[in-house]
Amino acid sequence: MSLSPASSSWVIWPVVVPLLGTVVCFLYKKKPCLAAHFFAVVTCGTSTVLGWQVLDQGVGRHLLGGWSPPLGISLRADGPAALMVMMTAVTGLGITLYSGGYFQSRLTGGSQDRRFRAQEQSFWPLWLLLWAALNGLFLSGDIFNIYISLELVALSSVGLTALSGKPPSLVAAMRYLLVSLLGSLTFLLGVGFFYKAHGTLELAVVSRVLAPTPPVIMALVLVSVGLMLKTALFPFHFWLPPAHANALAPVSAILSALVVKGSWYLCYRFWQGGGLPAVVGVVPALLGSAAIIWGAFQAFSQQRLKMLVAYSTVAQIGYLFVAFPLLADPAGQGSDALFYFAISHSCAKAAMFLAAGTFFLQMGHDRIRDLAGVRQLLPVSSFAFALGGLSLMGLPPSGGFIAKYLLVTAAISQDLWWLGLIAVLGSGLTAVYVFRAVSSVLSPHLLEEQPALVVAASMQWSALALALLAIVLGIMAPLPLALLEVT
Amino acid sequence: MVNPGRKRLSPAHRPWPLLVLLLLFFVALVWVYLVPGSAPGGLARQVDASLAASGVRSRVTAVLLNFRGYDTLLECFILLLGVMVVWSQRSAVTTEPRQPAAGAILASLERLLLPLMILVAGYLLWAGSSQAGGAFQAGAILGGAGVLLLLDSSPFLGILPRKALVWGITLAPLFFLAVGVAALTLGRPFLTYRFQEASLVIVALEVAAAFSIGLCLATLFAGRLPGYQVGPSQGKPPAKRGE
Amino acid sequence: MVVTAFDMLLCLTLVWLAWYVLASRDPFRAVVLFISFGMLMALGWVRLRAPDLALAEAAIGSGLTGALFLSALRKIAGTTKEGRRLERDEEI
Amino acid sequence: MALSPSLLYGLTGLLLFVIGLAALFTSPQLLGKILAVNIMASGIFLFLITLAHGSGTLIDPVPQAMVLTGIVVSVSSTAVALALLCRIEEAARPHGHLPEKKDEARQG
Repeated sequence: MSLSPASSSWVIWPVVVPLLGTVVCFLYKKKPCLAAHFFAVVTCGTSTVLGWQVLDQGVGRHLLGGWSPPLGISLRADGPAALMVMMTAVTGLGITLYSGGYFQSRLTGGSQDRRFRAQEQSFWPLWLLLWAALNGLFLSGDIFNIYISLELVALSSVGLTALSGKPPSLVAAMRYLLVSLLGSLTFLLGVGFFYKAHGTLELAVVSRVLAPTPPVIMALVLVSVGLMLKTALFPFHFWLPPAHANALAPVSAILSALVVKGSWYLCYRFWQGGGLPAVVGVVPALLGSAAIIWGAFQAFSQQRLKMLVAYSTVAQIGYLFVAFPLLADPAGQGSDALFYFAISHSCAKAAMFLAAGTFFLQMGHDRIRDLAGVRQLLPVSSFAFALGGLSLMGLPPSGGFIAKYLLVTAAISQDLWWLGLIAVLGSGLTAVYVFRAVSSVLSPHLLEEQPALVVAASMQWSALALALLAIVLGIMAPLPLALLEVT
Repeated sequence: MVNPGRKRLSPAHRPWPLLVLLLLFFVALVWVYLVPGSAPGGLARQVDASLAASGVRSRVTAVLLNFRGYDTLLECFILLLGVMVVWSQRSAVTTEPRQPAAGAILASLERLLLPLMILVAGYLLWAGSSQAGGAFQAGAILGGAGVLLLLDSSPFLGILPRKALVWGITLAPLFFLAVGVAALTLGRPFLTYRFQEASLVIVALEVAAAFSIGLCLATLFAGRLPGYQVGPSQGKPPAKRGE
Repeated sequence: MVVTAFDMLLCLTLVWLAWYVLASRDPFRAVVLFISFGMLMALGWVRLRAPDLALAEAAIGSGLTGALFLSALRKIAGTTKEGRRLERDEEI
Repeated sequence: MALSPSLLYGLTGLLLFVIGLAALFTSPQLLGKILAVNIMASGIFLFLITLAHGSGTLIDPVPQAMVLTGIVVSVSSTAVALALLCRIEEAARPHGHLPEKKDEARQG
């Protein structure tokens, strides 16, 4: 346990910089894209500094306003938090580069240009605010502050979802908003019970279950249910596919790769404190297993590519909860496996959604059957999509493989072999639906006419960079795992 | 909305099993609520002990603007976020029935109430340092004054230059960030103000917050981007299809 | 402090109003009832010795939220062909 | 246990939360659902405030600050919900003019 005595200022910058960027993009309407790129790069830089400092100096703390916890709010950057901030930074930078090209490519001089420009103007400040709120969520050490950050994340995600303006996306955004508000309010009720039981709002105190009294159990149940609603774990997943599939291309990637991780991470924080018997963790594991099977089945029967990728997110969220029973043993590798799933899914899913968005923009539709031949037109995006799929399946050199390997070994060492069995079964199911999509995208079928290329190069290459990262994560595993050691 | 049942999220109409489940949930909540907590009194003592160093005498204001100032900063961003989302969803058709002019009652009400509301807002802001009141209430009253003006079809949000409105809305978040970053550059934690400056900084923050909150609330009510308003009065086609 | 008849009455009215708001089929009526619900909440805050909240609830929770709901109703009525009649004086 | 005012209001708050929850699930109209969420929030605020009355005379200001923040958060989310509601109603109008198919295709 290493704690720097004073407040370290590098902890707060990944939150402050995107907040500043939000205001600047909101005020500077002429070239918001330029300002947003600048702030995205700076946020990425400060996040890297944070990751490096945590590796170097250990856990960092920041006492906001100079008041120490029971009274004030503290930020705490330990290994898992730093890893999530880094994940958001890398994926976020890729998505930012993609969005620049995306909004540029949509301007064709037609009658819709004014509307597309307005969408772009709204997109940048919302995206930067969402980024800041996610970083705030990962670093926060105070449960009421987490509630406010959750609301920031939810409202900005809803705003981004509704940006496309199509009726299906509006209805999906409305449903998303109602579910999110229900989740936040349930969380807030849990916060109230925690405050009643402990007399403090500090996360580190609250998440340590010493004596499971009724208020503490009720609080934990309420908080977990609220967060699972927001993460779209199996029985609560109904709102996710329409919201993720009908949004603009960069927004789909943001929602699937990053936003669901925010509430999942908090769920992990509340469960990892220790003191809970392993039996309790079986509930999320069972829900997760159901999600893996149901999500894969639904993904396979979709006709639209973006719907397929969205249902695959439902299935992959299942993996994020399957290892929960393994958290009871603090020496085990359960949390390593969870975080590896999170980061490799983030890169792979962002790449797949970005590539699917590129197909959509180029072809004007995303019907899987009619996408055959798109490979000739968009070779880089097609390759990125296939690589992302490989990582989801968990084939050897990829990050998804390391995650499944860690999960299976941890499960066997703790005599919970059925978890390993589910992971392997899930891989098979994933392979089936990924193969269905990839075989269409990569099919040697020739396009009848060769339409002109409308998509910018940055859209293709940013997706490929993220997909390659998802593969490389399998080779550079020691680095993230070393970061996770810092607690 | 007019057609009840035209759009529904869940097809179930009278799900009795659900209501029974909710009843059980309520019983569980009540049972847990009646178990006495182990820490009665919460943080009251800690707040009292540090009140002298906070720079204000009102305990709620001290919590909001000093001990948990970061929460309040994020809250200002939530209001800003609300405005951003509402503006991004601007309506395709602004056939909002604009009444030609308010009735005599509204007009006289307005003449009477507006100065009074601004006075009350100022008082609340001033009173906030020692008793009930503060930035939020003052901001709310200011927002109410704005809503009253809008009800009278006063185009004050439209007349106001767009730049001024946008800067006014971002005043509080920007000022908060500036105070925080200033503390960081002086080598202190984010949003720290020492005792000597505390009262001054808090008063300045409160004025900025009240102003921005009022403007945000009035803008949320107006619900459209200034300068965008397409009314019959401006002679443009009333509907922008496909927005 | 002891529970007075006023507290009992206030709590009962709050619950009854909430039920009425949510069971009402007419959106306009539901919104008006919701505004009065907010006003009674403000009374409750006074009873719980939280005057700050009473002020905020009366101004924001009831007043501004109510105004938002009413203006949304008006917009919806304006976009629907056979929109419901909304007289100007109802909006104050 | 004697019934103190704070206990009474706390129980009322929990009841309001559950009523709102029931309406959120059963209400056929979107406006009803938004109202239900607002009433749930009011119930939670009532519940939170009663936590300030733990020990006799000393009132804890932290729940009061929490509720004050919560009220502002809820007005912001209500505004967003209502803006969305207006757009949805508009799109569902019987004689509404939706953008043509050709343009929609470019939004991927």
